Amino acid sequence: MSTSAAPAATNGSTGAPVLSVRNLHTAVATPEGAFDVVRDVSFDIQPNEVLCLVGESGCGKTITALSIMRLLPTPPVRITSGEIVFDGSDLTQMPARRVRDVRSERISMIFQDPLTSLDPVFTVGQVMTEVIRTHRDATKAEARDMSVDILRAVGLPAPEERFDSYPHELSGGMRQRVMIATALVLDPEILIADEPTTALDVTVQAQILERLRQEQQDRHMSMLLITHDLAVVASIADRVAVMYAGEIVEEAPVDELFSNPRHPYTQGLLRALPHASRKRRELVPIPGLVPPMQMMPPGCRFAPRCPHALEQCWTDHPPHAVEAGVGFRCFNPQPF
Amino acid sequence: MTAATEGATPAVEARRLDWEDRLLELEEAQHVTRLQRSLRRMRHNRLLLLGSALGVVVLAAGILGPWVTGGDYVTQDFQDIHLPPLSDGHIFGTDVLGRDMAVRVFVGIRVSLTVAAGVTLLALAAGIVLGMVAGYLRGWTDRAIGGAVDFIWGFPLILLAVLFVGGMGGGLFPVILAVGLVNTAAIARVVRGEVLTLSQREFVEAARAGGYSSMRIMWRHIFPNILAPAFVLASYYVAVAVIAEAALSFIGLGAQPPTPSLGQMVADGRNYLRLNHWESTIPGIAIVLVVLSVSLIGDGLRDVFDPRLRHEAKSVDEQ
Amino acid sequence: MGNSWIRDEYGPEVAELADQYQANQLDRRAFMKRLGMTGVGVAAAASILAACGDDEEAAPTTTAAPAEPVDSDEAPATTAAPEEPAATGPTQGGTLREGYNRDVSKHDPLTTNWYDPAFFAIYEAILSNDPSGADVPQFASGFSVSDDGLTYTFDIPEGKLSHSGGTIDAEAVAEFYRSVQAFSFIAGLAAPVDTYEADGNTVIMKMKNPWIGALGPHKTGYWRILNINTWKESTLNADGTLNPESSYGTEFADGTGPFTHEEWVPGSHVSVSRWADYPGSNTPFFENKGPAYLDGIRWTVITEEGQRATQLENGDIDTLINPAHIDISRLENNSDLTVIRHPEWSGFHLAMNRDYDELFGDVLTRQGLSHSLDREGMVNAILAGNGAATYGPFPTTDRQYDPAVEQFNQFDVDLANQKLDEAGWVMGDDGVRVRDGHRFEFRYLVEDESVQKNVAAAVSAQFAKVGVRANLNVVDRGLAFTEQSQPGRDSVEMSLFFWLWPIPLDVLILFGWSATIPVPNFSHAVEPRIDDAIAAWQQSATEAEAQAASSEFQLAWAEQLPYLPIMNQNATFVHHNKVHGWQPFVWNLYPYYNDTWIEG
Amino acid sequence: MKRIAARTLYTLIVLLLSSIAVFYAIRLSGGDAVSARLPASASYEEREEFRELLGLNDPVHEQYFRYMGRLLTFDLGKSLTNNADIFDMLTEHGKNSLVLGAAAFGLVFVIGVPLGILAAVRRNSWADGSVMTFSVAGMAVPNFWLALLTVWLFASTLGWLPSAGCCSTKQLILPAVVLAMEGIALTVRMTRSAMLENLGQDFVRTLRAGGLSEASIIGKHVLRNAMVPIISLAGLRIGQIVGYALVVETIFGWPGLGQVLVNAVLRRDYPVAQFFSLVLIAIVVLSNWAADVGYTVANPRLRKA
Repeated sequence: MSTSAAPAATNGSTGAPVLSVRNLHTAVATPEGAFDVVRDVSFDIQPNEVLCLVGESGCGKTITALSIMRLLPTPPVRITSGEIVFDGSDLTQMPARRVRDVRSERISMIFQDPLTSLDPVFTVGQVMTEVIRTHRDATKAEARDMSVDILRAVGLPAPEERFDSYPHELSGGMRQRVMIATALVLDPEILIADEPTTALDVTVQAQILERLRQEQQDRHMSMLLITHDLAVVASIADRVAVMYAGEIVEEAPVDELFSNPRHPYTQGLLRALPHASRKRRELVPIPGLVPPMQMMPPGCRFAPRCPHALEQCWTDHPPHAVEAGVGFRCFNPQPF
Repeated sequence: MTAATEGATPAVEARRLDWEDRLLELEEAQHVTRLQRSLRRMRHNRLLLLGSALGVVVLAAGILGPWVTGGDYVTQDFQDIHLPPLSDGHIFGTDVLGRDMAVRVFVGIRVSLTVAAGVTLLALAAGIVLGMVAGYLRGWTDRAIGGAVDFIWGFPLILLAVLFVGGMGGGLFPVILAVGLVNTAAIARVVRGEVLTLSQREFVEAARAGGYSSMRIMWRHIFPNILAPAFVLASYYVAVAVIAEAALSFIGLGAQPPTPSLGQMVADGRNYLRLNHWESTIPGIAIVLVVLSVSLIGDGLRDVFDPRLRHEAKSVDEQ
Repeated sequence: MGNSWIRDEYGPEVAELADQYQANQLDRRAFMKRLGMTGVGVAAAASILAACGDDEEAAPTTTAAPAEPVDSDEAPATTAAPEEPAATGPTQGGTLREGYNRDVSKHDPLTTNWYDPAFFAIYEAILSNDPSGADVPQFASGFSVSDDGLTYTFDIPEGKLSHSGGTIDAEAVAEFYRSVQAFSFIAGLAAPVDTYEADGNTVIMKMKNPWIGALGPHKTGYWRILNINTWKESTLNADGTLNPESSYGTEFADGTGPFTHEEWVPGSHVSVSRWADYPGSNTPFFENKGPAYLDGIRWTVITEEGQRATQLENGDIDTLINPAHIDISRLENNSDLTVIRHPEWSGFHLAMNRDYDELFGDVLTRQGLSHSLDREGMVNAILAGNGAATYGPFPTTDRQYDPAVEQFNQFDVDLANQKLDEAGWVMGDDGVRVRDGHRFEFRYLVEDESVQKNVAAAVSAQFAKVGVRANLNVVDRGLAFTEQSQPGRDSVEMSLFFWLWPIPLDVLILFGWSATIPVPNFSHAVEPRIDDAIAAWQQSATEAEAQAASSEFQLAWAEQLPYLPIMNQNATFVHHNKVHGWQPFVWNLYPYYNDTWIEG
Repeated sequence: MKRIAARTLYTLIVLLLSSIAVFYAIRLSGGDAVSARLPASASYEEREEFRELLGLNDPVHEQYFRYMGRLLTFDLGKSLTNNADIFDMLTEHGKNSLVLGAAAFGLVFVIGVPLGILAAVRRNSWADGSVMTFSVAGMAVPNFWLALLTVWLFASTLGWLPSAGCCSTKQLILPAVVLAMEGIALTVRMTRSAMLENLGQDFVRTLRAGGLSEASIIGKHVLRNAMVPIISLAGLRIGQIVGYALVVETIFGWPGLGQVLVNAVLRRDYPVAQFFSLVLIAIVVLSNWAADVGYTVANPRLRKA
């Protein structure tokens, strides 16, 4: 089996994917040399689908998303190989000007921390208007109407007033709604949401997630949701890709993943979940640490922490295997 | 880490143990003290290296120069006036009275450094005390000290010095006082801020809860922690002192002749710019070198020690 | 060389010597020695010497050729490029931009501290010196002296007005002079004058005693005629005391000269503009008898020495009074410019406060200090040769200069040490002499000006070589006066005094007189020989008496040393060649501007 | 409102304290302008009489209250040296200083900000290197020496510009550039680091994700954010320019407030020295206040604070 195998067709949809990531490698340059922070990542996003990218912090989820948006902090981080096919063209090869036309207009992204992610010295409306007028031939009044409509749509109270507010005048949840509104105002085909609820109060988190799910369905949009929270995944995803140390270790429809995880890491994650049936919601942590970039194991990257590691796991890199519509990288999958 | 070992083969177990050892080694290699980290950053900071090299040259000129040349800056020779540099026996030439420029420049550098040292010691001592008192006592004391410090800090340095020197008569002492006062304000501001931050920190809270006296907390817990930022800031303001002394001596308010001050030598030499520009340019270059060395060192230390700028310093290293 | 009068008076032998001296073939001492061999007396020799210093004196014609200054033995020959006759006649208009090396002063002759060149444009004196130094009428149309020397009569023309339109008749002039006697701080310069009275169209000046120097002060800036009515209105309080808040001389001035006061900004500039109603001048050597050619004049204060020459070369100014010494030779090589030098115009003297008698009380000590000074070296180094060493109070160019002073005060470090040893000063371990428990160390005050600072630094370094420590203290000019002028030991121990005057005896008396302690006798010195010489001079009715008193004054000064003489510096005037009729003469402090015009 | 009131009160206290400090400082070393006003030959008694007349022999605090009393009625008094009306001096010299100061201040921002942006955007390029080298040099070269060198080069050697004087545009160039140099050097550094700091902020990524052009992101959004610290330090720049004007105006013979003040301090012309010191202090205090307002305007987070 080759490591560059295409991901399995893992859901019922037979249509062409809206976005297709193939063998993406993204590296960071350090004084000690260049290291892959995203390694050989491939996945498809189907129309009208929510794909969740799950993993611990630092596993490469955000870098993957930023690679798609071509928003990597270059230098030191840059794409070294692979392609990201969107609407027939490879985003990695696209000139910067054309990438700008794609952003927001066709692929939007919202970020984790709504406080620092909004320009503090411009009003909500000023930024939204500028985004609209960059892509559309609209008058200021039209842009204002569009903005107010979408602000209302994402559930922001008194949108006319908020239009002229500065970010610091809004609460965290309101700010995140503003960010969602700005991302959706041009009706993109794909929305990438990078941990959109992490920085918010628990009560607000649910509202925001509900809103995102709603919008995704209403607009027939695809969504790439990045999270480290399996509860979020459970509530919103159609399909899930689990990342570990820069690689996708398992990819499956959400129900399949929760009921029958193949990869020991996925299993570990699920065991770590607080379970309603358990008395004290006790967590079972995954022992060990993610290996540092300088010391990636030559074989399976999870081997040092894996309870089922074989001799082979320490020497060979496991390829992407597909079994019953579920893709995974493991020589020794165990039943859950 | 033992949880993962159930049911593993001995070969796998051996690999795991080996792996863990290597991880520990790496971690140890990466574990360095704060001081080592700072030193490493220092080595990587080219400006700091350049400044230090320059500083050694300047110090040597100011300390060894007068000693080697005998330091007689008064003797004049009316036969050999306005000699250009590299003349017989006068590597920097002579001035209008036939005095040796090299000796005068070296002694001038010494004067500059002496003033800078006086200013810095004064500013450090007074700035730390005022800043600590204001930051710790708060309330009216803080408001009074803070107001005074703000007032002096916003005051144009040269104007203050002109008033001071005008009031006390010429000489280096009022220059040291005036410049020292402004630098005191600069240091007191920062120290006060640091003290306010430190007062909220757990270890101070803990000490306070433990019933230690204010004096003891200030001395044992707060004082050691503000030394580094105060010193970094003071080194930064040394350049200000050097330039201010030179400027005041230039307009005749600093050192009294025949004591050579670099600013005064630039002023004296300006009348002969077209005849023998070295009489003005050499002391001018000396001022620039002194300022450059102290400001590069000051900048460098700030890059290395100031946490707010660490991010930038680090990413510069990565390039 | 046109020393025809010397030939007439003393014969061809002397005239030839004079020619050789002027051609720089003889130095002054050799010249004086040979003059002595021809049987010419000391006083006559001095007047010949003075005459050689100035072609105008030698050839007293009324042509307005620029003065060719004297060559002293130290001063190099000065060259004044001959002024090309202009292709066309004088043209009307334009503003003359003149650079001036000192600050400008308040335009009130009676209360000013010093007078700047604008005084020569705004005001007229009753008389002036012509290019030969002779007294000629200026505001007056003529004058005469009675045979007993007790009465001077000045003819005042009818119909003279001041700038404000006030009538300036004989009574107004007499009243002005009486006001000088009453209010001028410097009235003592003309102490032998008793009264001024008007008599018809004349002003009668009565003397207390016959005095050869009587006209001198009347030609200076302090006696320049103004409209005394407007002055009193502005300057006097109801009770007749001075009102220090007067705006006379600051906001307005009311003289009779060809220009009117326009603006005065101390530290920056002064400007005047043409007085269209100027009735004309009686001064014989002025060619232009009517209103001035220039629209106005602006004097810019350029205290930065190095900038003066540059501004003239760059065309930012048209004329310049006193460039830096170092720049003079460069300016002389510039074919667009003409340099005029007047020798030994002003001088440096060292005041020693005699109330510190433990330091300066005995004459041996003062002489010892004096012998330590290499005056010629300082002239060459600091003045770039533009001056002369002095061994007595006078410049060598003065008509009454007595070369006998040169037997004193010569540079001789061994002699200096010997005299100080004799005076009881014992060299200490640290190189500073001590006597009776007093270290020979003191404060030495100097004005904040670059040449004076150089002189002071040079002097203190030379004192150090003979075991005397003079600690320099540089202060502003005004403050220097305060520190010098306190009574007794409230004044500073030693100060460098810079003397700006081209006619020494008239004024020097004030500095050595026991009657003027503490101001301006900054040395607080009581020297009976000097006092006697001053008394004799103020009583002298003839040239011979005056010369005798003057010689005694000089010799007493050189020997007793109320001040240490150091050196005199030349005055230098430079003009762009497009400026015509701008002629500073050695006898007048500044040029007159009646004839000045700008080409093109 | 409360903030403005507190700020005004603070400003008044600062000015009051300054007036006392200045009043005493100038009189500390003794000596006065009387010597400059009277001829050298004036007697000791005449000097004393004159001092008495001007009230200079009264206790300093009496002189202070009398002076402040007059100041409150806008009676600025007259110069001891030349009897000039101080109000006239203020208008005349103030105008000159304003021209020079505004020119220098303008240069600081017109040159400093774009160079700082260039250095930040082209970080670590040769352009960044040369701009930063220029900035380090600009801070190390004392302005009085720079003044001499520029005069030597541009006036004496090349003859392109006048070496001194007032008030043509050509005469303005050298003093304005010299006065601005240190400010330019500092502004370049500050602009660069403020730009870099803001370029690394999260909101820049959001704007890029919105598809905005780099020109708009850097030229509009990042710059506007970076202006906040730059403006807040502009007030200090003014203070510095005011201070250095004392030296630069003296060297270039520019008849501004600084030159008047230096001369007055040296001459012990009390009324002029104390009034013009107060004027300069007021300028500094007010510019700090203006910078504070500017900071508030540029930074919406503070607007309603």
